[in-house]
Amino acid sequence: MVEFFQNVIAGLETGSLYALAALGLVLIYRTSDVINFAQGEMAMFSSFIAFTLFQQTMSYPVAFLGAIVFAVVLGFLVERIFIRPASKATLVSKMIITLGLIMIFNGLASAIFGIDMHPFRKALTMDNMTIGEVIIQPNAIFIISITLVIMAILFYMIKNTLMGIAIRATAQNETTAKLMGVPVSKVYSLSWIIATVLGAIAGVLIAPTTNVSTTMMAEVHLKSFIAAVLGGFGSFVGPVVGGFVIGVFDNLVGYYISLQWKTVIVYALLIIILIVKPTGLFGKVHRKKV
Amino acid sequence: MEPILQVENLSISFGGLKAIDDLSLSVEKGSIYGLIGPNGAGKTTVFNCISRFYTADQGKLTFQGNVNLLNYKVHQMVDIGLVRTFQNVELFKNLTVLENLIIGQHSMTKGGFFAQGLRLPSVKREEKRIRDKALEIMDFLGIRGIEHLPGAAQPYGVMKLIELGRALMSDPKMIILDEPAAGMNHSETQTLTDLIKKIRDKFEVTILLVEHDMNLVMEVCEKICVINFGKKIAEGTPNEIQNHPAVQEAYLGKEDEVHA
Amino acid sequence: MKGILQNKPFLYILTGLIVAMIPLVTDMDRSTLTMLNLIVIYAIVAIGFNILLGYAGQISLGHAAFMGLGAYISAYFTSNFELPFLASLLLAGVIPMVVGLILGLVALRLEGHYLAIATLGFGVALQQTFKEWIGFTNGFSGARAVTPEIFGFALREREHFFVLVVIVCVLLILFAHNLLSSKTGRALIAMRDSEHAAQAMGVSLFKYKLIAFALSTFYAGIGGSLYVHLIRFTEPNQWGIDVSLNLLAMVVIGGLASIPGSVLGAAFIVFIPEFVKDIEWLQNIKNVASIFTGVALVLVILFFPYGLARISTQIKASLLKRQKQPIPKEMEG
Amino acid sequence: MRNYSKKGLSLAFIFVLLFSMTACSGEKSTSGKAKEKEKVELAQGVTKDSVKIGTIGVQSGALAFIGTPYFEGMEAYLNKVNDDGGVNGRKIELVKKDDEFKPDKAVQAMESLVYDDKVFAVVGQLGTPGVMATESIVKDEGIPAVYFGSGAKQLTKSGENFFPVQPNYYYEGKLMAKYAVEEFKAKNVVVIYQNDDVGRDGVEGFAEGLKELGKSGLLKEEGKLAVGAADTDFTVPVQKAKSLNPDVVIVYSLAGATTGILKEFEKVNFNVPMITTYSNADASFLALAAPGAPNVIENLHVMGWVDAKPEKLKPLMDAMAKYFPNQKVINAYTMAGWVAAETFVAGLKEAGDNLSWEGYIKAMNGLTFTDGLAPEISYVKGKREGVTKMALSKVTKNDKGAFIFELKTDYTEFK
Repeated sequence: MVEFFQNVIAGLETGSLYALAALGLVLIYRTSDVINFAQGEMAMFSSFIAFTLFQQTMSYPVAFLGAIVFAVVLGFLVERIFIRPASKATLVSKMIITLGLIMIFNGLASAIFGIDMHPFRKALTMDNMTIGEVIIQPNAIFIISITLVIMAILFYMIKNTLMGIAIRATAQNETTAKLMGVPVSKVYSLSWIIATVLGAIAGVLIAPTTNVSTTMMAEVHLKSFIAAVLGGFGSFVGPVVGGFVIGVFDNLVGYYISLQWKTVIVYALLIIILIVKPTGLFGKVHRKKV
Repeated sequence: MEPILQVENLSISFGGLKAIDDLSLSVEKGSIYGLIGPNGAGKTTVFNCISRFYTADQGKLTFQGNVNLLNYKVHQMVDIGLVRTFQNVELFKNLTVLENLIIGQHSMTKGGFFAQGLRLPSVKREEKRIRDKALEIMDFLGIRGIEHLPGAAQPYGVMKLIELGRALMSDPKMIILDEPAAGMNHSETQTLTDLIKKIRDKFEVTILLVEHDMNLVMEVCEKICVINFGKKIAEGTPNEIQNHPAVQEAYLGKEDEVHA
Repeated sequence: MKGILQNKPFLYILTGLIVAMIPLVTDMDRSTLTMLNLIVIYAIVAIGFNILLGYAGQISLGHAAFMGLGAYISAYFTSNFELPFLASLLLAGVIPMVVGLILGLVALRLEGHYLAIATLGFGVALQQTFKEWIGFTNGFSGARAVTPEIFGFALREREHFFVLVVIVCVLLILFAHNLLSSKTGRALIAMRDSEHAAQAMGVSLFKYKLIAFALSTFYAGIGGSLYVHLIRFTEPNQWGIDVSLNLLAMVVIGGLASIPGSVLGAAFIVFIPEFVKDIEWLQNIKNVASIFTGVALVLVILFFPYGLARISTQIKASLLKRQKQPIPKEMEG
Repeated sequence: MRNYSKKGLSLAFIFVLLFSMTACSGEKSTSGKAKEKEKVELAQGVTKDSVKIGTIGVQSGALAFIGTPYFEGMEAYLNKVNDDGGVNGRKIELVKKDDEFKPDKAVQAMESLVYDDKVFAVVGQLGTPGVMATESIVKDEGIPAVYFGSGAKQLTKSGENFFPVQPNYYYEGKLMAKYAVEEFKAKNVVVIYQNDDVGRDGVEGFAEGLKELGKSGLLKEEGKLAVGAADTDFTVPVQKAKSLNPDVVIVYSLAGATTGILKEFEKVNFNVPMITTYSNADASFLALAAPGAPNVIENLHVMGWVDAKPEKLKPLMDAMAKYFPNQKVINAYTMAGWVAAETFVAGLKEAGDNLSWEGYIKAMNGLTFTDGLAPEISYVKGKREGVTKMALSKVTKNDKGAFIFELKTDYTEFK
C-alpha cells in the first residue's frame, strides 16, 4: 500500500507538469487552431534561460522569473513571425511550421547553450515529510499546488475577465468574434504568450528530474499531447485531468503490470479510449451539421 | 398513382428539443413535391433523416413501397435510387467540374481496385462511358465548356447546376433538393423552375424539394407540405395551401413581402 | 508528339528511365549513390503517404513504424527462411498493409488532431514493440539483411540497386497514378473535400478510409524493405517520430496530392541536410543542418503553400492576377 | 491527358530491356573499378608525409553530448602527435563524418570515407547503430578499423581488421557480477537498467557472469528493472528495487537516467551499495549527479577501464587546454576519444613504413600497448577482446568537500 501511494503521489507530481504543458497546447489550439509541436522545444529554451540566470545570480526566483519573461517574449515573437503570416494556411501546414520550429529551436539551443546536460535545483529543498511510511517531498506538493493555482487563475480569467471572454469568443468562432469587435490579433498573441509561459513553468519544474539539456522536454512534450487528447481539446478542464491520469496511470502500469511494456500499454489504452470517446474524456460529441 | 416515398410518424429531437414531431407524408411517384415552412421549422432535418444523415428517434421511412430506408447507410442511398443536394452547395473543390459530375456515377462505375491500378481496358471503357454520360448531362444543363475547370471556382448559379448534374449522374429515381434557389436572382430562379420540370420529364424522376422561394414552390410543385415547429400543419396543392388559414397564419401571413 | 508529352504515365516512365541511367553513365561517389537510392526509397513512402494525406485527407504521425515493419519483415524472411527477395518485398508490403487496416479502423472514429495523436501513439507503440519483440527484430543489436538477388543477379553495386528502386518506384507511381485518376482517386478526393457530399454520392467512408490507409502502409512497407536491403541493417530507434515527421514534411513541402511533389519533397528532405553539412563556413555552428532544414520548411510553407511541385503554376497564377497576393495579408481585427 | 496508349506499355518493355543491358554493362565497369582498387590498396590514404584516417559518429542532434567531447579527445591527441612531428614524419589527417546516430547516414559516411576520401583506416567510429550498419563494409573491404565507441559485443568476432578497445557492455556486466560476488559478498542483487542497447547487454552480461560464477540465484527475474533513457519519473523502479530489499544494486544506465535514479534513491533514503557502468566514470557525471543526491551518491561505485589518476590524465588535460581552451567538460567520452587515437597511433608507430593494410594489421597483431590511459590493450595471437582489465572506484568526498572517484580495487579480468 505504501508503494501504491508513493507511486500515485509521484504520478500526480509529473502529471501536473504534463497538465501545464497540455493546457498550453489546448489554449493555442482553441484560439488559433494550431497544434504546437514546438511547445516542448520552446520550453526547453526557456529552461536554459532559467539555468543560465541561476548560474549568474544564484537566485532561484530571479531565474524563474527570467524564464517567464523570456517565455513571454518568445511566445509573442513566434506567433508574430511564424504563425500569423500563415494564418490562412491549412491546418496541416501550420502544424508543419511548428515542426520546422522544433528543428530551429533545437538547433539554436545546442548552438547557443551547448549540448551538455546540466543539473538544476528544485524549487523547494526542505526535508522530506512522511505520512505513515509514505514519503512526500515538499517540492512535489509545491509543484502540484502551483499547477492547481495556475489553473485556477487561468480558469478564473477565462471565465470572468474581458480578455478571457475574448479568448473564448475567438475559440468559438473567429469571424464572429472579429465582427463583435474582439481584438482577435491580441487574443492570438496573448494565448501564445500564456501557452509559452505555461510550457516554461513546466520546463523549469521538470528540470531537476531530467536535467537541463536540449532533449529534456521530449517525454513531457509527448505526454502532454496525450494528456490533451485524453482530456479532450474541447475543454480546459480535460487536459488537466488528462495530465494527472497519464502521470498516475503510467506509474501504476509500470508497477503492477510491466515496466518494459508500459509504453505500449499506455498508448494502446489511449487509442482505445479515443475509439470509445473520440473527442476525449471531457469532449462533447456534437451531431454533425449537414 | 403509387407513392414512391412514405414517411410515417417521424420524430427526432436534439437535446430534449423536438425538431420533428410525428411527421407523416407521402410523395407520389413522378411528382414534384415541396416541403416548406418558416425558418427553423425542421425542413432540412427531415431531409437529413430521409437521406440517413440523421437517424430518427422513431418513425418509418419506406421507399418504392417495400424498401425500408432505415436498413441502409448514407452512402447506400444512391444505390437504391435516392440522391440529394445540399443547402450550401457542396462541390468537391479539388475536382474538376467534369469529375464532380462523374462522382455521381460512383456506385455504378465498374472496375475493381487492381483493374483501376493497372488501368485495364475495361476500366478505360468504363471511364469513357461515364465521361460521355457526364458530358451529355452537362449539355442538357447548358454548362458545356467548363469541364476541366475547378468545380469550386464557378459562379454560384453554375455550382448549383453542377450539383444538380452530379445528382442526375446517379440515375436516381428520386432527387431531394435542399433549397435549390437559395442565393439565386430572379431570372436564375425562373430558369431553375423550368429546369426542374424538364428534369422530371426527361429523367422520369420524382422530385422532393425544400424551398424558401414561394414563387418557385407555387409554380413548380404539384403538392406541398407545410411544417412548423416540426409538425405538419397543412398538405395540398399550391392553390389549397395558398388559401389554407393555418398556413397563412404561420407562414405566409408573416412574410407578405415574399409575395410582393 | 505533344500528345505523348502530355501523357503522364509516359513521362513518368521516361523520367524513371533517365534517372535510372544517370549513375550508369556518370561516375558518382558511392555515398552519393546511396543517398540517391535513399531519396527514391523515401519517395516511394512519401507517395503512399501523400495518397493518405494529400488525397484522402487523413493524417498519420506514425508512418515511420510501418516503414520499419516492412524493413524488419523483409530482413527476417530473407535471412531466416531464405525467401526470395521479390517475395519478401511483396510480403513487406502486405503485412504492414494489414496492420495499417487496423489503424484505418481507428481513423474511422477520429478526425484531425485526434487522429494525428492517435496515430502518433500507434507509431510509438509499434516502435516499442520492435524494441521488445527480440525474437523477431533482434532488439537493439539490430536486424541484418542480405544483398538482394533477382533471378540470380545480386544487386551488390549501388548503381544496380538504384535501377531496382527506380523500377519499383516507377511501377508504384504508375499504379498510384492510374488508381488516383479513376474511381478510387475521385472518391478519395471527394471524401477529403466534403465527407457529407461524398457519402451522399455513394462513397463509403469506411471503404475508402481503409483503402487510403492500406495503400499508404503498403507503400511504406515496400520502402522499408528496399531500405533494409540497401543499408543491410536496421534497429528500432530508427523508426521513431522524427522519421514520421520527415515524411509529413516531404509531402507538404513537395505538394499535397501531387505525385511528382512527393518525389521532390523526399529529395529535399534527404538532400538538404547533407548539402548544408558540406558548406565549410557553416560547419562550426552546431546543428546547422537542422536549423537550415527547419527554416527551409517554414519558408516553403509561408511562400509556396502549394508545394515545390506547383511553384511554377503558383508563379504563373500570381503573375496573371498580380493584384492578388498568393498569401493574403491577415485582416486586423 | 488520359489517353494512355499502348506506347506506355511498349516503353515499359524497352525500359526493362535497357535495364538488363545496363545491368550487364554496369557489371563490367565495376570489375574495372575493383582492379583499380587493387592497385591503390597498398596504402590508400598514405603519402610520404601524411596519413589520412576517418571517423564517424554523432555530432549533431540529441546525442551530440556524447560525440562532441569524444571527438575533441581524439583530435586533441592527434594534434599533439602532429605538433610533435607526426609519426615517422607523417602528419595524421582526420576526416570526421556526422552520422546523427542513424545507420543509413553511417553507411553513407563509411562509403565516402572508404571509397571517396580513401582513408587509410577508420578510427574510433562511435555509436552502436552506425558501427553495426557499417560492419559489413569494413569486413568486405578489409580496411583497418581501430576502436569502436560501442558496447556491442559481436565486434570481438567481426574479423582480423577489427580492433576493439573499449570493453563491451556484456563483458562489463560479467565483471560487475564478479565484483558483486567477490567484493560485496552480495546475497540479493537488483539491476536497474536502461532499456536499450546499453542496458540490455549489461544486464545480460551480468546474469551470465553470475551463472558462470555459480551464483545465478542472486538475481531474480523480478529484480531486473527497466527504465527509459528519457523517463521523467523513476518512482516505480526504485520502489520495486526497495521492496526487494537488495544488498547491491546495479545501475546500468547512462548519465541522464542514472542521475534521475540516484535522486529517487535520495528521496526515499535508500542506502545500499551501487555499481554503475564505466560510461559514468568521470567528473562531469559527478557534477551532474551529486547535487541532487548528495548522500546516496557516496554509495556509488563505478567501473573503470581507463586509468584516471591525475598524473596519467595530465597529457590529456594539457592537450585539451591547448587545443580546446573553451571546453570545460572533460569526461569519460573525452578520454575514450583520446584512447582511440592513442591506440591507432601506437599501431602506426609499430608498423613503421610498412603502411599497407596488411602491414598495419600485422603490426597491430603484435601489439601489447600499456603506455596509454587504458591499463593494457593487446591484440596478440588474434585477441580481439579489447580492454579486459577493469577496476572499481568509489565516490567519496575529498578534503575540500568535493566528490571524487577513489580507486578501490586493482585492475582485474573476469577469470
